Amino acid sequence: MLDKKGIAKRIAQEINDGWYVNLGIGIPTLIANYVPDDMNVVFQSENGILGMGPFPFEGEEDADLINAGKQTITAMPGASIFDSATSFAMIRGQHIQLTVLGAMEVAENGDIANWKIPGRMVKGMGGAMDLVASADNIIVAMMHTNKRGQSKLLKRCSLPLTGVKCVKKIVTNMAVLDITDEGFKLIERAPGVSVEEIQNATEGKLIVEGDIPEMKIPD
Amino acid sequence: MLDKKGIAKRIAQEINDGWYVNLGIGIPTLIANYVPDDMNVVFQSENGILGMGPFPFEGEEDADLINAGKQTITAMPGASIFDSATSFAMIRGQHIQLTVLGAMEVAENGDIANWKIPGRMVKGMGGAMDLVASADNIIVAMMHTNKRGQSKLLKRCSLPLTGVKCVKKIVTNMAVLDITDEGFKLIERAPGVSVEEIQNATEGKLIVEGDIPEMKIPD
Amino acid sequence: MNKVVANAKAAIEGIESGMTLMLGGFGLCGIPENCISALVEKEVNNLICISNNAGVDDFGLGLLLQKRQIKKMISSYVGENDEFERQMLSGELEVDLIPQGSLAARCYAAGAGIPAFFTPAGYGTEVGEGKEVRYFNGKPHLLEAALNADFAIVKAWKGDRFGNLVFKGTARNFNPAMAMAGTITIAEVEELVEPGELDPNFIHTPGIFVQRIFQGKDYEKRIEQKTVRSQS
Amino acid sequence: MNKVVANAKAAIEGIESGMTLMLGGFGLCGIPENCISALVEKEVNNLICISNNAGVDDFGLGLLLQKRQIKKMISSYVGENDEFERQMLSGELEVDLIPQGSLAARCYAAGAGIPAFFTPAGYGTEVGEGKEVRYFNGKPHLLEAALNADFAIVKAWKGDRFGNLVFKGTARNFNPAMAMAGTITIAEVEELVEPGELDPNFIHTPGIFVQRIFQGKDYEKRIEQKTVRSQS
Repeated sequence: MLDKKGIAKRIAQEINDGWYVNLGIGIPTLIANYVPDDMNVVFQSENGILGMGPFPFEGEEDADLINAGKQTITAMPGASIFDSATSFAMIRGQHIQLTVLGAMEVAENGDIANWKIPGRMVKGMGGAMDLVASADNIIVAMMHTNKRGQSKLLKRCSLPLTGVKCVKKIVTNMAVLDITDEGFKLIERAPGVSVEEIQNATEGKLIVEGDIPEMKIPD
Repeated sequence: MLDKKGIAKRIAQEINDGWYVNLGIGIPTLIANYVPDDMNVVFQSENGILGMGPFPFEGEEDADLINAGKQTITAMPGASIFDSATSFAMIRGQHIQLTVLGAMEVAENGDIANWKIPGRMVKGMGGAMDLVASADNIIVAMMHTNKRGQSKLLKRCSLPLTGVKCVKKIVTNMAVLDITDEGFKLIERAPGVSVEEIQNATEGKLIVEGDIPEMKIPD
Repeated sequence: MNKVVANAKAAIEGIESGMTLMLGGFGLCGIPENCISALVEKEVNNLICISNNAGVDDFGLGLLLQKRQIKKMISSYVGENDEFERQMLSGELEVDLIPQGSLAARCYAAGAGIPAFFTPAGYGTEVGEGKEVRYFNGKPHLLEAALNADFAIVKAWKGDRFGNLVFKGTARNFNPAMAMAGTITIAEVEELVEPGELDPNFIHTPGIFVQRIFQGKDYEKRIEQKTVRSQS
Repeated sequence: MNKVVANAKAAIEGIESGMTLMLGGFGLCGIPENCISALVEKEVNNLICISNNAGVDDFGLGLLLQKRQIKKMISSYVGENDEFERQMLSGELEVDLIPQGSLAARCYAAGAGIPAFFTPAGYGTEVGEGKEVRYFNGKPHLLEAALNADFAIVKAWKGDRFGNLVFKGTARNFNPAMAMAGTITIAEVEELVEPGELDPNFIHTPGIFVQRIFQGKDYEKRIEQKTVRSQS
């Protein structure tokens, strides 16, 4: 089983040199830490910055420089700052090569739900609906099951949707899966996790073809 | 009869303190010269500047600072420069208080034609269609008749339209006229021009009510 | 061309109960602190507030929520505010949640004279219910309408008497698009300068979009999530 | 993240006959002089060129017109070019004239993922023929579509290796919107600098919109209408 850092490390392997990447709140935010130093990747935060850098040193935080998670950040050399309309022009216009976000549920057809639990929790969709409706390349980073042990990879989402048929890949604590026309296709297993365990934790249709390799996660 | 400068002087009287004004090519460009010094008026040029100033001194012209007529200009203190999309956002969003432009023909219902003579001349509409479709306050500056002595104030435009029912006021070398539901309403006569002469030079319906005063044009 | 007013109280003159306000800011970053305080003092209520977030319990728009001055919020994300959640779940507060990009684009469209446009965001979700759907290049899009406001209230870093504005860092966020969309736009700035002091090439919001401007005071600029790394 | 190419010739690699190009500039102000020269040299033809103007007879896009490399022009104003007028009236050149604001907005829309939007410009004119009309607040509007291009070619004042661009004066004009709209966007700049040299707060075109960049040379920056006042 992977922890959150492990999930982040595995997704970092999906990033190519020269890409512009939008990372959502939570696990996705961690990914920036695991991109190799020799790769040039520009992180966008949808509140209006390209070239987001690491957190500032203590005492150097600037209230006027935050990311979409409202965390204080720094700007890398070559960064640019812009307004929200321009930021979502980039997103909607498909100028971002990769979007990674969390989810409460993903369906086998690529539907995603992550913004509302009727009657209980309504935080809002933030930029997620724009991101999932626009991006060509969407990876979901999440735990395979919820706190009650129920699968988050479903036949159909039960919660209000964020987007339809948009997720392309899922990286969980147990597996890497592609969304295909037939369902969740198992690509890799987390270290020490069996296909059977993944099958048991997956409510939607799981496609297993041939030997499923274990993920290679660097320390 | 007024000359072009006289037309410009008369239209300058229509401008209020604090207004943002777009002046078209030709006679309208002259208007900037006749706004009283104690009035703050900001001139927009739709290629991307607010706060257009006078022509530069000889030797100080900058190829990177022109107006929509491609003339070299200067920028006033407090000017701002922006791109074409933002410029027309201002225009379309009705942030400009007055638009003045030339015309080949104006109809008694406010239609205007100024961009094309089929088979003979097609310069293009430039920003005129956006301006006339968007502005609430449009004044046309033009000669009352064309070079062949024919009226340019018509029942209906014969040339391809630039915009429909949009012109509010016309200032010509002969008269000031408002466009009303009933037709061209004569407001003022140019110095020395009779109502009869204006009537003869106006093909569209001319409404004359009571005494028509002469324009007061400062030297 | 002097758009300067004395202070926040003078700036919000004419804002009445029941009006629709747009307020810039993302979280607590780049919010018009002075005007929000003045609105609390003025005790206007039944406001419809368009703002990406709703502040926190004791700062930002949370101050107006505490006093029950807001009838309806139009936002994209409201997850940092317990009082907000309580009022919303109890039905005291109407909430219209819309995608962040659509919110920004709808403000921009209002300012730009674009009454409606197509966007893919929200298709197939609650957001799309009742909206016109049209396919472009085989992909479904929703028709979204411009979002207007009686007053837009924005916060900038510097501004001049003509209303030209410059923002700092990610405090820019929704402020420029909302500045375009207000029937009357109020700008509060940290530093008010004379026309000519701001480089015309680097104005973020041209003064034409701003009707009133003043230099605010006592900016708290509260940080929501202070995250730092160690000096090692 | 090094988008730098050696020169205009390298920058226009992949541009082939029959492609659709967007070219920034207003009149001769802010036009990509180096790339235009390289296109003339490359002898690609049957181009569809989207540009606000068509240059003059012996400069700007006029150079491509002289060589009959352009099949169709999409512009708002073409009044400064005799050869253009001759080719258009004789039917050798297709011309699609569209309102300047719609041109800018259609480029912006393409870059911003907005496939279509409503605008009042052109209603009731030739421009509106065959287009969907819809009323908003009692006023008729046309549905206009985003305008895409295989390549967008823009000219900036300064740029860095990441493609961040800064424009000078009214040479900005159509360049930022077109930079957003190109499938591949080429930027030629007067001065190429290192990342970090341009203030992130004052970037006009973020590098994400630019795929190739180079420092141009021998800029003529011809003035179309030199107008001056006397020193008196």
